[in-house]
Amino acid sequence: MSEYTRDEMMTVAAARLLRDGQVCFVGIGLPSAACNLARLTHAPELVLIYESGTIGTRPTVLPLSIGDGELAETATCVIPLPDIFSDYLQAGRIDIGFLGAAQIDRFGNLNSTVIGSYDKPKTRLPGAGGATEIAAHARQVFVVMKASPRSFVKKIDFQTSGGHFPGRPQSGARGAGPAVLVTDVGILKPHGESGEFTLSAVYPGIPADEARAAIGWPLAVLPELDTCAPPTAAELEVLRALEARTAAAHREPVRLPL
Amino acid sequence: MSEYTRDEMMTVAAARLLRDGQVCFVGIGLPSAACNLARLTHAPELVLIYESGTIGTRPTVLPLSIGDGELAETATCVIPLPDIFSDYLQAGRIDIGFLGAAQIDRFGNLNSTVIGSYDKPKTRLPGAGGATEIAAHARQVFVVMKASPRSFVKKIDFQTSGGHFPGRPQSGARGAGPAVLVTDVGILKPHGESGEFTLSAVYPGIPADEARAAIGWPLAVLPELDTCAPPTAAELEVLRALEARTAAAHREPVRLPL
Amino acid sequence: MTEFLPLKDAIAKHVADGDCLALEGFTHLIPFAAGHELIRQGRKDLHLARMTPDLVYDQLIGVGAARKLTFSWGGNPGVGSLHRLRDAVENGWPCALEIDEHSHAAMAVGYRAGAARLPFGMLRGYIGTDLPARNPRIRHVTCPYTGENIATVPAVNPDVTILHAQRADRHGNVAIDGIVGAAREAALAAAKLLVTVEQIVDELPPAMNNIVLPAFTVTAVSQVPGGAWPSYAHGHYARDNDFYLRWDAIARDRGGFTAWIDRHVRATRDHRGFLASLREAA
Amino acid sequence: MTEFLPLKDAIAKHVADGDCLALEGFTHLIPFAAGHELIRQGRKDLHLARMTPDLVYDQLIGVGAARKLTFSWGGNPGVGSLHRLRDAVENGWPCALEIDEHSHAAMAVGYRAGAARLPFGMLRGYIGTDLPARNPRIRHVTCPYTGENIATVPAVNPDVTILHAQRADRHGNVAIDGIVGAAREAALAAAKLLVTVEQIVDELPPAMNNIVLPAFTVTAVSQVPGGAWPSYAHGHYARDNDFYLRWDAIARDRGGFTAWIDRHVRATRDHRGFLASLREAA
Repeated sequence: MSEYTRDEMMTVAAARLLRDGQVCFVGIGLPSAACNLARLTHAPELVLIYESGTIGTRPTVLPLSIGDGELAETATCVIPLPDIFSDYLQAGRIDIGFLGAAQIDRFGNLNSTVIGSYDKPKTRLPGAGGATEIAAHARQVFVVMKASPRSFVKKIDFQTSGGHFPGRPQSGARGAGPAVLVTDVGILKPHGESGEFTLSAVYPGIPADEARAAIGWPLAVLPELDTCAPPTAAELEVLRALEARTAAAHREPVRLPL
Repeated sequence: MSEYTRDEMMTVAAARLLRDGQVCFVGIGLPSAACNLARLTHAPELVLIYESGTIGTRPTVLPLSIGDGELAETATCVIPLPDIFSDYLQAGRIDIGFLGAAQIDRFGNLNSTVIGSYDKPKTRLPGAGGATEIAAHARQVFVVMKASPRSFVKKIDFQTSGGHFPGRPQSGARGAGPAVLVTDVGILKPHGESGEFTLSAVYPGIPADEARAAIGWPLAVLPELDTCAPPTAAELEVLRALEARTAAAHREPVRLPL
Repeated sequence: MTEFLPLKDAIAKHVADGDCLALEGFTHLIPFAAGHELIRQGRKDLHLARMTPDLVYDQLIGVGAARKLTFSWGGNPGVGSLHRLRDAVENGWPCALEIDEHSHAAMAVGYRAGAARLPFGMLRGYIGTDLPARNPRIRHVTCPYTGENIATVPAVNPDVTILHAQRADRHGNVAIDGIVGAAREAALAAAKLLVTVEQIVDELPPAMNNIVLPAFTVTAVSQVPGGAWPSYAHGHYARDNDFYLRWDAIARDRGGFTAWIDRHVRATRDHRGFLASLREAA
Repeated sequence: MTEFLPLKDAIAKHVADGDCLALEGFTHLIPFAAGHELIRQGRKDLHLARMTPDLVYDQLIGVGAARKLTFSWGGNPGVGSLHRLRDAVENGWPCALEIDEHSHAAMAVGYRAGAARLPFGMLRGYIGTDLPARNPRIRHVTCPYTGENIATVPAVNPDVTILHAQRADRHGNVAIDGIVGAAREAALAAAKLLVTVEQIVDELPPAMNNIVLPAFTVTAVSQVPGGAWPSYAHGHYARDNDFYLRWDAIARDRGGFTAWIDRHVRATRDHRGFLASLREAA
């Protein structure tokens, strides 16, 4: 077995959570890498939807933006964005939504709006985008974030997207909320009545204490803690080839259209 | 000048009412013939929209149904039907809507729903289709109907579509209502406060008395009554060629797809 | 995963008595073969939704398969009346038919609301008409910004929507070319979506922004060439306008109608048999 | 009738100070050339609407052209912050910016309501979020059938929507190929629609069900090759991801930003000049 990075472990761990045939609402970055890794390994019929309106994309390289031409060219169809949100997400046709954020609390509530107050923010973040309704309506949400005490906090400054917030079952949200939180220091799952994220699996060579140190709330740890299998040679080969193709494609110089 | 039929006079009279560049919501039959005659004569940039979703069609033969393939093949684009009604008709983008009906009253209110009572009808008619919202939202409505005392009545049995009904200006209807009623015995236009349809032009050789006899309400007649010019040779030639092409196309036998 | 089934099996497995069904297709691509199979299998007590009932619902109503009709225009296009629909409404033959009547614009927003899983759709509509007085399902909301009164209709969410399309690929993605009507909205509004197609192909023609129903929205695909006849399938065969005219005579009379259904629909095994029986009769 | 105008004239004639503008295009076909022309002509006091403000609005905000922003995601895609947007919100530089913040789903229904000339749009949305508490424009209606509480947003009806597209024909029909985002809805929601295009052609490629904006919905067409750079035009040129990265450094600093705008936008005559000035600087 080869050496691998923590990012690779995270990506592989996230990819393994996906089942063939599931319909995924994919964001750029690690979720996109994980979904395409899954599609190229154990889940060839995984359906990838990007909010730009591309359904069933099978990109050969990873997109740099949510609306890359590659996504359109390899899609089953490209539809208007309003239809993606109304007829697919709101309609309950998305199995898995991926989310990340600037801040997360122990119940999986996410902040991607502001640090500080809303009216006089210390840092204005990009905002909700698709996150609010993905959090509500995807059957399950997978949150993927690198852990740090600054981002895994006791109290988020603004609730952009709901996790296991009080009253969720009566709120009109179609989905079950965050089912898993994949970090670079282990995998957390909601536990008990409150749905508090609890360490449920560690990665090889990363002890639970490292997770405790990286997470800003007093981290609960399952008594029977799993250890993820390290990335297989096959997984690493496919992932690295995908990333190499991506890097090569994006190295090609773009000329000014003049 | 050649002989012509009353249907030809009606079609030509309706066609002449159209101005180049107008956007028309077209129905099958005489409105479709009139719009295409106008397009092939004085209004080459007339935009024809059929409710099936075809925009900017330029058919070489007249369609037999509202959704003929010919309409799609010669269209600028074919869009979903819901968009036609919301983004074009309701949005106020239709200049002229054409309507006909089983019954009309003197204010241009139309019935295409039932003869008799709604719950126990003597005759169940097809119903509203697009008519209710065409009547409300097209900037102007042109009604085209052959006159008879059975269909031009004092009181319609059911109001499917509104003409110059009381309260129209406050009703939320975008359009001005029926601007003209083209019949086979002359042309009626709304008159006065109430918008009562009044004979405003007769055809050559058809006296106002014939119109009075064909219309079931006491017909008001303008003192200064116009006489429509008869169809020109050019108009008849184009119309007859269009109808000949149509007849020839529709004579081609359709084989069972077996 | 999309199932690939003979039409007979698709109907047997996925359509139950009492279901709300939408067979859509606006003039173009009307799923006649599926309608006939519903008659062969004797489905009953159906709530039929369709903007334009057309001949396909005239047949289902005439055999007594329907208890309720949600619609917006019920005629034989370019010809006249649907005599079986009229007989049901005017005389309750062969059984009473509840009428849920709308305008096209309202049916369209009802389907669209259904596709979006909103409980209702809205329109600036039903102005200057007696329809709201006759249909208690037509209601209003007040705009929370302007105070305007906006008409509403309930979402239409069929148990099963059935479409006919030109092509499906082997994954079950279905592509529709040409006039689509409210097919897309009716498809996505349904709990189950059955599609009959002219062809099953390895790859759909390139059509980036065309109307495609992704495989995961499609319950079952059945290949039924000619399945839209006497309506048409753009690129495959034309509308049989003559049959629409002939239907007027067939359906005008209860006995003539029943004899036609018995001979051509009930006595044939499938759509191929149906078409063959018509050719013989011609 | 659609006007065919140089971009400079189209902006001069159709965009006024104080207008509500939507420059749409989702990653793809962002009308940068039009944004630069707005800067050259010194338009101010604008209410800018756009789902994803992107660099084009970072530039307009940075020069102080905007008084209000209606949006749902304000970042540099794949890179990070929009520094000029942040500076305006965090520090009021160069002027205060009113924020009207939504989610993507809500912006989409706002545009769609605008296109249909309904006063509001609705969604099952804004659940489990603080946004409604911060934006009084987010309200609710009660479903007249189920009693459910459904979130609403006001219709977005720009005075002017500006798009970039691949092609227009000589009648003014505009065809968009590839990722469309909410371009169609924003176009039809506007009082005026200006479109910059790569090409003006005699006939649009056959595309029966593709995204086409009919000529009578288009106020003016301006041919501006490369008008979407650094975003892309499918089939014409790729997205310049490098420039998106470089923008982070350019926009991070007020002085650097202003110098860049002065040199490349204000000191150039048109989009061709803009692109040439970038090539020189490279």
